[in-house]
Amino acid sequence: MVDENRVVLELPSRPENVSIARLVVAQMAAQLQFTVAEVEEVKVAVSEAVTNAIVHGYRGRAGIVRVEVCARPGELEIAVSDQGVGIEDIDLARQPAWSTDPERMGLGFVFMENFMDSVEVESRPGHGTRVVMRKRVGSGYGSAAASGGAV
Amino acid sequence: MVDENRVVLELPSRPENVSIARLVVAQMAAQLQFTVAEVEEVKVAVSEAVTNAIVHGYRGRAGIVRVEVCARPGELEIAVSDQGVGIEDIDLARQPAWSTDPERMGLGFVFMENFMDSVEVESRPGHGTRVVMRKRVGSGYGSAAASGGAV
Amino acid sequence: MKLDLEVQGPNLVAHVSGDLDVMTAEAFRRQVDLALSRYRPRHLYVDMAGVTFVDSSGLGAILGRYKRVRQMGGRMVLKNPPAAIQPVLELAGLFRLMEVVQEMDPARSGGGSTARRREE
Amino acid sequence: MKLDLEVQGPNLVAHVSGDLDVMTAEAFRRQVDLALSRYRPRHLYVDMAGVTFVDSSGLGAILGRYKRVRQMGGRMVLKNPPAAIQPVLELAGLFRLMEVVQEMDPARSGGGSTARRREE
Ligand SMILES: Nc1ncnc2c1ncn2[C@@H]1O[C@H](COP(=O)(O)OP(=O)(O)O)[C@@H](O)[C@H]1O
Ligand SMILES: Nc1ncnc2c1ncn2[C@@H]1O[C@H](COP(=O)(O)OP(=O)(O)O)[C@@H](O)[C@H]1O
Repeated sequence: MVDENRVVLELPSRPENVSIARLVVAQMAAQLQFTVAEVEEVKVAVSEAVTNAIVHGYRGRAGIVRVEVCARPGELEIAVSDQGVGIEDIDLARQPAWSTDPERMGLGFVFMENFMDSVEVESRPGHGTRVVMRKRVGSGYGSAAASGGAV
Repeated sequence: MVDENRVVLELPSRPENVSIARLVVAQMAAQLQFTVAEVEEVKVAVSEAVTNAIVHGYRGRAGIVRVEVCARPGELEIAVSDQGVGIEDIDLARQPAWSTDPERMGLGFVFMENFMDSVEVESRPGHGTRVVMRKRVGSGYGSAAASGGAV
Repeated sequence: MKLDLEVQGPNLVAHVSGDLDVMTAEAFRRQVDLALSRYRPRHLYVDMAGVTFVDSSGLGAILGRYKRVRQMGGRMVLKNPPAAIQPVLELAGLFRLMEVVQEMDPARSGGGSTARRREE
Repeated sequence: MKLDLEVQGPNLVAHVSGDLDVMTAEAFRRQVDLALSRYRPRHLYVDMAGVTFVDSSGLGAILGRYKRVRQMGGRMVLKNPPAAIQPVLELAGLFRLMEVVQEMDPARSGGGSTARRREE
């Protein structure tokens, strides 16, 4: 691939659309020649970010989750944004096992951070959240499992 | 599904992105409980429309193909638009076996029309083309094969 | 996601396949909890041979059942997690928390020779 | 798309798998044409057992090879098209244009007993 391929996906905040985001990033990751195991890692990361936008950002209300997937030679970048409630304290939100929802495990950011090379979070309470994740080809496999045991 | 689910996909005009459009519509068609055979028909139709936008609309130049997929109870609607060269004579373009490209077969619209319940084409030369296709659940299977033999 | 529930003697075996995510976790939770209330099994086996994807929402549903079975005095055993989903289970510490068994030929098994022999 | 080319006596067998669309049709055309020029086979067999998708771009690549083989005085036989792609082939009239054979167990076959016997 000479230049970059930037695919944009706009998804209504419905649980059935999380799998669509996974399908698209998996296809683009496979085109970049990530390994099968790395593609699985990317799928989990995007699944967490899109689920957070739906569950926390929009809290079950209607809204649009925007997923931008950019494939460059050797690197995949994924940005997931919502115009939902936003995050008050980003450092706290990123702590393992921390969740504002007693039913959830607080592992979303743990998975994003372990399965991608970098995760950046921007958020404004009342305005929305944007998570940008990057993964380089050949950097991820095996690194995640070694640190096992967040629960 | 109570209301409608409207997913938007913006794809750079690159051949590798046609499969992404197919994946997304296939997933949404499957959620609407189209049969496996009907899902295949929808995949072919969207593949033709997106390929036309890339090959004819943009003629290999960079541009964005917009795919809107709207799932309503019992019906899938797909709109594929480009801002490419447009079509001079839409009736002529839709004729079986007619193509402006000697290397191609002129079967794109034949497949769209046979595999979907309705196909609408709007185009302005110099501005672009928009193809809107609809398929109702339970209406398509078996009807296409019966008319066999366009070549 | 597809879920088949099977009562095997004193135990409940849940055969899950497909994706376990925010879309499907709730149905998994509801159906397994209903069976736990109805049959009051001694132990719960979750056969994951057909699972194609798990994220933290899916894990939450699994861990929730684990806690409930423990409260009922039983054990929960994960059977045949495919290689693709093992990094997620490992990162969450599930392999240290609950018993995991891998059968020789998961496709053939109706409930698991390895696991059941341990119970007998 | 994956393409394996195999010379079987006087014939060329092309085993195609994956998607045949605008992304992959050109590679199919180029590789088969190269083999046709190099080996000058008598007939061309295209084994489609592993093909997951075909649209008009993929059909164009198949029909182009058909025309070329006919010009060389040979025949082209389509082998084992999966059910999912048959409506496309049928609608394009391919079943009337060229010979299509379905083997008992496509996965086992290296080039096709049914088809080859017809040639001998
Ligand atoms: N898009 C978002 N909008 C609002 N809040 C969010 C968003 N993403 C994450 N959060 C906050 O960060 C917390 C931690 O997120 P995460 O690690 O994914 O765990 P979980 O989803 O299990 O709560 C969430 O409980 C929520 O309060
Ligand atoms: N998006 C488009 N932009 C410009 N021209 C188009 C577009 N779609 C179709 N056409 C015109 O319509 C003709 C017929 O299209 P189609 O039936 O798909 O056959 P083919 O793609 O094989 O040419 C094309 O050859 C082209 O001239």
